[in-house]
Amino acid sequence: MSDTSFKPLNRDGIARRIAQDIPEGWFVNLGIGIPTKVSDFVTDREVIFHAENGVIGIGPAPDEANINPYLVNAGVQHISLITGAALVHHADSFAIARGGHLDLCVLGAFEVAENGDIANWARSPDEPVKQVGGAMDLAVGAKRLWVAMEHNTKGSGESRIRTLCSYPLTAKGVVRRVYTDLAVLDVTPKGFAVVDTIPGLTRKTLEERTEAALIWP
Amino acid sequence: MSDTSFKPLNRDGIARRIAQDIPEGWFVNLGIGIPTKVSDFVTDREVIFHAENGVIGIGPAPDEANINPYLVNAGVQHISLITGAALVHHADSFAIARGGHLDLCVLGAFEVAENGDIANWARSPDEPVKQVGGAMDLAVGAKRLWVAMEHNTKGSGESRIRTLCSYPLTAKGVVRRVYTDLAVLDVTPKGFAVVDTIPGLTRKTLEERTEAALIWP
Amino acid sequence: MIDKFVPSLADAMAGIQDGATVLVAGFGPGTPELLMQGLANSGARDLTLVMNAGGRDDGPVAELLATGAIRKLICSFVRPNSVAGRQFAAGTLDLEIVPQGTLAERIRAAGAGVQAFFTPTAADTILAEGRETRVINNRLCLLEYPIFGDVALIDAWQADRFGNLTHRDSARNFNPIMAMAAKLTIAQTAHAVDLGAIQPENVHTAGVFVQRVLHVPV
Amino acid sequence: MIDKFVPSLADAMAGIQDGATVLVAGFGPGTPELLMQGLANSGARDLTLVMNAGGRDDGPVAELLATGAIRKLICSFVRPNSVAGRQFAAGTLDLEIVPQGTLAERIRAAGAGVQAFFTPTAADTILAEGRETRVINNRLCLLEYPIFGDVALIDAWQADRFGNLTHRDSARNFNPIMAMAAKLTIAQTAHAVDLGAIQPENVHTAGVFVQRVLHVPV
Repeated sequence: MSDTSFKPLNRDGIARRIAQDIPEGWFVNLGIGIPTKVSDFVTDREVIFHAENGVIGIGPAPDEANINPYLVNAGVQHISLITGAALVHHADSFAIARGGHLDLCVLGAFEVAENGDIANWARSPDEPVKQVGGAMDLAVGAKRLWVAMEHNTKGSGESRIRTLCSYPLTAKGVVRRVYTDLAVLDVTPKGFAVVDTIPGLTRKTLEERTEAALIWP
Repeated sequence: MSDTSFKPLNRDGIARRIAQDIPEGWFVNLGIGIPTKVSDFVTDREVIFHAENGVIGIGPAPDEANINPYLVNAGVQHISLITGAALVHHADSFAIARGGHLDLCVLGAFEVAENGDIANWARSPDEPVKQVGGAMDLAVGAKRLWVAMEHNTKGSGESRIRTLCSYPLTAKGVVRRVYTDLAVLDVTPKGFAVVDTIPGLTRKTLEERTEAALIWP
Repeated sequence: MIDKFVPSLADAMAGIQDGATVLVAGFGPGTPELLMQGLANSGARDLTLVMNAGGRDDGPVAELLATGAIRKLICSFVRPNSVAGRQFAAGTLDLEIVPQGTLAERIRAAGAGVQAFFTPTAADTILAEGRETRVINNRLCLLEYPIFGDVALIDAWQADRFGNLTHRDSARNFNPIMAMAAKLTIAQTAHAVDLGAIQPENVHTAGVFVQRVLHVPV
Repeated sequence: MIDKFVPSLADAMAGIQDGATVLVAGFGPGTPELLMQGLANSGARDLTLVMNAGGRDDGPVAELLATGAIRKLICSFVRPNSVAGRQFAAGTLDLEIVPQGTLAERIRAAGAGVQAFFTPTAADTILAEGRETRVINNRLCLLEYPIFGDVALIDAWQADRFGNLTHRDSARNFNPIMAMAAKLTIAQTAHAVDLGAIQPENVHTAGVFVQRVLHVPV
């Protein structure tokens, strides 16, 4: 892991990479964490961002002087609205998520498996407290689900890109693409296909860092 | 049927009689026909009238000069709004009806039975066309259902107050009270109980005109 | 730039396939009359029409049915003396009668990702014959499925280029829920307004549910 | 005259029974903080609290839970380091974790008379263990039941004497649907307005769903 020939993306870098792939006109929900940052890097296209609490058309974070205390995103952070925004109640907002109206949802995760399974809410089935939130709804409801996460765990460096998930699932077979600090991987019927990798990263290193098999172009 | 000692209520008379029994503050849906007229006779209390097409707070019928073409009731007749009205879409409007939020619904009917069954949408199971509308939703959803109808059929004079309904049902066991041109009858666990009768109508005449058994006070 | 306005009725109606399920809003006011004419003229055949008032004879539904393009009608009532009533009697039109509240809820379910639901409405009537029922909380309930539209034709009072809509007075009716339930929602609007002219809190149908908007000044 | 305004917090909270299920709205803004204090002070015990953010520690939910009056919490997440998390770990609080969208839909179902519904959400997770599932349209779905409230505590921006409400910006969240789902809905409002001040087309929660209103100026 001491290979210095490449520099993993930081969290902003992952978000910026995702932003590149979102075309104008998409209707997008961004999960908490790295995904929330994606909108900061979509500056030259009209993309409409949705929050679970009923906001359609999230704008940039306001500066201190312009905070509206009645307006937050799904992470309860203060936001602004774009011109042309709309506000709905919680059931209507999740109707958007569950009814297939999101072109894209980007979630963080603990693990993604080559069959498209995602685990992002608990590290053990016996975990006494469970932080489900809206992830299960978004994962099954969006037209496409992308995941943004670090390729390996912080401590032991274990691969989060798995043959099978070891943690309790959020949903089965729903992930289309994973963006990590090292690579972009598509979930295909045959497994993870490498879309691209960061500069300087060798095939060998990525394979060492990845528990699942990789399909190279 | 040539007894001239009593004068059956006309349709306005039935509506007026029903209006007497609606207390201030109730939230009420009125079906098409006689029921629609009830609101004309509620003039000294605040009662809020609901229409299936999303109107909460129906006001009096407008005169020709004040017709708003964008505003109709469930019979597609032009209406006005009271001050304090609200407008919702069709699913929210039926959420009101189906979710138990109506204090009262008044429907017309072909027949009502002593077990509270109501038949108001077809005269035969084989009838080729079926005019269900919103009656089944209202009948099962309202907190209480009253029926307004003539006591006997126009042609043969058959009783619409039945031991069992002969026509296809709208809903089972839901009618609480029936207002006819002759009497007001409560549906009780033991059958129809006479609440009151029109002046001059004898017990014998009402019993002759009624197929079901009557419980007298 | 997102701009859902289309320049003509032909553009609005482009691409409707034979065999499509078409949801048409309206309850008196709020009926997308021009779009219904567009559908009648589009040449699409073998359609399933979902429209509460499909069994009335006022308005353009008569014209639409008269083309013979409608194979099946899903609605809450049919008058015997209507085009639908006569076509049904003649055996040329399939008919599915759905209680009006169940109709609205099934359409909303399609838009909201609800795959089926139990309702007491109609559970103890002949409409439930041969269908799945279940007693829940001591009430007999009937299992109902969503009504998905390939296309929805809706009406609006105001629209902006994101497709955010308002509906005037009771012209709202089925418009917001049908917009949710279809893959392709086409709106005709009396007024085209600038982005921001509709207050975010008072959008009646959000643009996420609307794909095309045709400005039809009144 | 219909007038749903009550003069005091005590009047607003009158009659809440031990064992009641209480729905509490809010997602950051839109939380009825004074009414929650009123509930904490009411002396009602053995309550079931339904609140998305019951497992957070900011705001008055901590105070409410600390009274020990809550027997069960239904919410979408619980942080380990929260009052709810600690009470659950100590075995003094029952917990039902529900995905946030399913939570919203179950509450809306209660208000709309839907007796049960099938949803794909959580169907292939451990939350579905031991529960009824069914494949519909090739998707595994989980059967979910409505969450009925005896009481709902909600927040509003404006209210009139009929109980018609508006909610400001994202303070809307669970307020309209919880109002629908309870037998007794109690609203606190920042502004008391005359009848007619809220446009009929822009009422966010209709008065039919609201039984009491307490004016709590901000």
